Amino acid sequence: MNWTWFHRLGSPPSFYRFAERLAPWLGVAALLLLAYAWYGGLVLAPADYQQKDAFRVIYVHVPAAAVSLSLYVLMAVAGAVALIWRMKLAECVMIASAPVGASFTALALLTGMLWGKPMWGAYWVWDARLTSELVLLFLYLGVIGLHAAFEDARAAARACALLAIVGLVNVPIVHFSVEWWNSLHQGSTILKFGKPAISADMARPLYAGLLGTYLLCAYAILRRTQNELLLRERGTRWVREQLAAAAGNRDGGAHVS
Amino acid sequence: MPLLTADPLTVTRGDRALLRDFALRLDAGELVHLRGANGVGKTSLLETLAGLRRGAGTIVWQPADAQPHWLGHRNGLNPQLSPLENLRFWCGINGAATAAIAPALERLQLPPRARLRACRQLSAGQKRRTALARLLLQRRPVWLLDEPLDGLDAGGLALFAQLAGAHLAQGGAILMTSHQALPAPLQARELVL
Amino acid sequence: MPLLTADPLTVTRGDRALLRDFALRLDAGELVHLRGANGVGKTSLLETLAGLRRGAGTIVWQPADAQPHWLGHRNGLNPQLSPLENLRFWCGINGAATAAIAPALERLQLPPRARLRACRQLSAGQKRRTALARLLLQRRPVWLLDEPLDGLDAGGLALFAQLAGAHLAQGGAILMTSHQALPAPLQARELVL
Amino acid sequence: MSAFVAIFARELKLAARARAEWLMPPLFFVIVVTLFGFGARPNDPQLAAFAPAVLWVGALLAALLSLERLYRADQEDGTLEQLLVSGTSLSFAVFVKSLAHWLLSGLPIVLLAAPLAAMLGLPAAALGPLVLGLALGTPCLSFIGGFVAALTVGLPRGGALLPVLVLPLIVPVIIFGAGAVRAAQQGLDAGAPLYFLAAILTLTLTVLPWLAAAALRNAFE
Amino acid sequence: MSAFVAIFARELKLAARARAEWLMPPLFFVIVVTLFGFGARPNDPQLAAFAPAVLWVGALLAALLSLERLYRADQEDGTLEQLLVSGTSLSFAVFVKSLAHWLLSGLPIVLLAAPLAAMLGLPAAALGPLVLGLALGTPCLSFIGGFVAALTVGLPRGGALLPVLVLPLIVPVIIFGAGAVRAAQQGLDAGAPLYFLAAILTLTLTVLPWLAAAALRNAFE
Ligand code: HEM
Ligand SMILES: Nc1ncnc2c1ncn2[C@@H]1O[C@H](COP(=O)(O)OP(=O)(O)OP(=O)(O)O)[C@@H](O)[C@H]1O
Ligand SMILES: Nc1ncnc2c1ncn2[C@@H]1O[C@H](COP(=O)(O)OP(=O)(O)OP(=O)(O)O)[C@@H](O)[C@H]1O
Ligand SMILES: [Mg+2]
Ligand SMILES: [Mg+2]
Repeated sequence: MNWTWFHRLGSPPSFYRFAERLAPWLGVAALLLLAYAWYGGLVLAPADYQQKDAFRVIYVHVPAAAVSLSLYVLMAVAGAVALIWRMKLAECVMIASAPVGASFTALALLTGMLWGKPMWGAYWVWDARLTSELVLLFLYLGVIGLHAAFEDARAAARACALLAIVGLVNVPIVHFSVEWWNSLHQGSTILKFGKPAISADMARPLYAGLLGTYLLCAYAILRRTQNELLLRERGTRWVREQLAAAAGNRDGGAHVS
Repeated sequence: MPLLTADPLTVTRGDRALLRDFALRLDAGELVHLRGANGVGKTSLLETLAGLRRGAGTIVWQPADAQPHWLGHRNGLNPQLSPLENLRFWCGINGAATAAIAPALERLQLPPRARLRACRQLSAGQKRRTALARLLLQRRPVWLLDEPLDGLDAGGLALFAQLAGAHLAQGGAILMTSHQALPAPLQARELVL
Repeated sequence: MPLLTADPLTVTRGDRALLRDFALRLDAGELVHLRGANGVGKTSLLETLAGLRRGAGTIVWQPADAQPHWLGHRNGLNPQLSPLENLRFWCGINGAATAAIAPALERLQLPPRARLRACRQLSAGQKRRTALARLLLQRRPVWLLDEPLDGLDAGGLALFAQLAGAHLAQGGAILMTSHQALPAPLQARELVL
Repeated sequence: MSAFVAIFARELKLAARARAEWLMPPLFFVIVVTLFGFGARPNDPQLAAFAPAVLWVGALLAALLSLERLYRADQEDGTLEQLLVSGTSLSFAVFVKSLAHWLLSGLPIVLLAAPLAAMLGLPAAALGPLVLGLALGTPCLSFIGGFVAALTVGLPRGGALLPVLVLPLIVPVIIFGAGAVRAAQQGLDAGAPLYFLAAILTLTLTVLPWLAAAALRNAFE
Repeated sequence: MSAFVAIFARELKLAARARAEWLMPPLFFVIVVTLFGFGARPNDPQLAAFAPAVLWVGALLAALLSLERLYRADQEDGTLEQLLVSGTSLSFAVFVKSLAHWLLSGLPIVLLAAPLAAMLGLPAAALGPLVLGLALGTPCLSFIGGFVAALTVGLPRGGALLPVLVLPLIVPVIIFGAGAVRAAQQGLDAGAPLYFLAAILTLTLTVLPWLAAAALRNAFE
């Protein structure tokens, strides 16, 4: 197997250029998918026979919740790679995914609470699923806070990686909470392999929304990683060239200061 | 074969390189006196050599797994414990024999009463003497000392000269900083940053 | 009329009297260099005079409510704040004008970049220089300094001599400890404990 | 006046410097309350009955968190020495530092209490007394805690002693604070316990800074 | 072996030196639990239902108390530097220090839990799972807490960060610990949550000392 592509991608300048080319496609695809999902979900899909229109929260809630877990895993894996191979790029990916993951966790919580009021009669119940998702938010915030507290970027990344790895124990708790404890929250149906128990015209926009949200996250993380790379490598030649090129584009290349 | 070679070594603080592609070589029996203005990077260099700070470059010890004696601005003494207890802990950690503690404190002329008092109640010079006593508990060829003369009175300086001289005579090496001149019989190679 | 008289003064640590019925007199324009072996009680004496430690006896200031400048082993700098911020805080506390800060740091030749860095990132000598700059922010006739020369490089020593000389020439007085000889032009009355 | 500004600005600046630090007491508060939710049976209706106790104890512990460093950092770096020698009013400095501590760790908790209480299922009628009670009670925590921090600053390992000394002193505040909420929960008048809290606050603000200053002077030995 | 004795003996000696210190975590535990009694309605029968949460959160907070100083004191006086340079196994040192922390702050709580639980009205059948759960869970607190203390030791004001980082990591321990008591209260089998606790403990003991050592090395920068 030829690994040179891997090593080339691992170097900051080539990754930066790779991301620069990939990100717009991801962004556009995410937008299209999300537009279809929301239109399909909020307008086209029939109202649920039990939940009436309240069920439409699902089109935001489920993708956000799924992403909140996946991004934590991504963050921890990137952290492990950063620790083991001392790879700068992995450090940047890890740090970039924390705020994105935290935002989607907050979104899942918020939409869940809004949904909970009509369904369970309360914004909040102390249910295993809900509480462990809240803990997930704290873990994300912990990583962000720890990162902010360090001065040295590399030391910060290594510390955050260790914390993220230990926090990984919470992910299965969130996912399996509905099975391990008798929970108000409904069990896995949509996110389960096999035949989903949901009608097709409800499901199609939902799957589009899921994919769209994943692509949106990929876009956000790529862009944040690029930023982080520029910040870390400021002072190197490739960053100066990038910045000069960007400045040139902005000014129409008319003058050099 | 030098006991310690660093070539090249880049010492950084934050995102600033204090020393770039610096070369250093410490031979057996040699005392190197590191000098330089405040803030030039002496402490950072020593900490990098001791492995406390990440640097870029190659540092080669002879033998490869040698551990130096390190004495920085902080004495490494728990303020709640007495000098005796602190040194006993140090011996336990490093597998050194505790029998050497009493003679070492004697040699550094720490008053008997001070040996049993909690370190927080010692004077600055008494703490420094206790920290220096640690160097005698285990033979390690290289001593890395950051301003070891601070706080020592005239008698303390003479003692230091004696200890260091004996260490060098046994084939050890010392890399140290000091803004003062070294006490009398010591002969050093000056290295100005 | 001396600026500071202590007669008699007993300095104690724990239940032990380090100095018993000691007499001290500090006149305007006078520099007293306190000497003595490690652990004899120099630091304890200065702390007692500064009012940080209870002693037995009489201490008379002239005028009666005069406050000295105090500089001990600890620099009194918050490690999270920069030298500028630390000195600004000190000015606020003591009602001194902040306009004097920049010239004082200039005079102590603290590099401009170091003035804005958190103090924990400064080298030992840079911290010491910042602490010395505080002495210039407000005129107080008596300076009580415990080992102020520690950590200063040759340039720093010369600076200290200059500051201290100017203070003495203006009718101030200094009581300080140091195990080193004082830098060149300074003339001191030695007081050996 | 300039001393007030200097001390106050410094405390805020230090909290802002450690960028995430001012977030920590409220976050801690939220997490402790969450832990209780976890420890309890899922969907426990009795949680509401315990909400006043949980919220008040959570607020107290969050305030405790940052108390140890109130004077210890100043003592370690020598700032306290300088304050003692400089002849500024120490009780004034204590007052300002405690005030800043309240602003950074008490006020966010007062603001957070209402949403958390709703999460614990506290009835809307009890929210007013809860928030008012915390607004009167959290400054007591900062000032009483500041006094104890001053008492223990000189001790070799005073950190462990601090919470144990603070907790008993704080008991009246907790009793009246939680009492007010419970009264409102049961439809009774919450006025009396709140007046008691106000009285404790007045006493605290007027007496404790002097005692704390004396403690600081004493602690130096 | 001699390193084990040296580190362990030193921790015990330090606790014994600050004479009252080893008393503090259990005292804090008692006070927090008692405060709940104050915060709740007098003679509240619901107290028993809430007892598992109160006891477990109390134990956790008492352990948190002394965590910050676990490495910070060593870092400040330069002992940590010496450990790093000396080439002794850092993960071993971490293990021993966490063990000593448990002995000083976890074990007393395990011993105290039964009488306090009886005070809160916990049925006798639930006492066994409570004590067993705490015996398995408090070492987890010490080891997880030690890991976070190592993560934050180099930070200027890491103390405020520490509890906020520890609490979420500790949630599984609280869930299973309080769950075991609740199961026993309801006459169910408490075996499953206790096995989970034992599994967490095993994982904690085997993995965290290595991670904590990496954190210490990293934090020194
Ligand atoms: C604050 C409240 C809520 C939170 C924190 C929350 C959290 C989550 C999480 C984390 C997931 C993803 C689980 C996984 O990927 O394994 C999820 C999925 C889901 N949630 Fe919620 N939720 C909340 C409220 C609700 C409510 C009120 C409803 C509707 C009654 C609901 C319906 C769903 C559905 C249908 C799924 C997809 C499950 C599947 O089929 O896999 N959630 N939620
Ligand atoms: N994060 C940082 N970024 C940039 N520069 C830094 C940073 N931290 C420290 N420095 C600078 O690095 C230098 C550190 O010097 P160091 O302590 O090694 O000096 P030194 O030669 O030992 O000085 P001294 O004689 O005063 O002890 C100082 O000039 C300090 O201001
Ligand atoms: N509680 C105590 N009981 C008895 N003696 C004590 C106590 N605390 C400190 N001492 C002793 O008092 C003396 C303190 O001396 P001090 O720090 O004033 O010395 P110094 O002259 O400044 O010394 P150095 O030159 O080393 O700085 C030391 O000998 C110390 O051992
Ligand atoms: Mg230095
Ligand atoms: Mg002294």
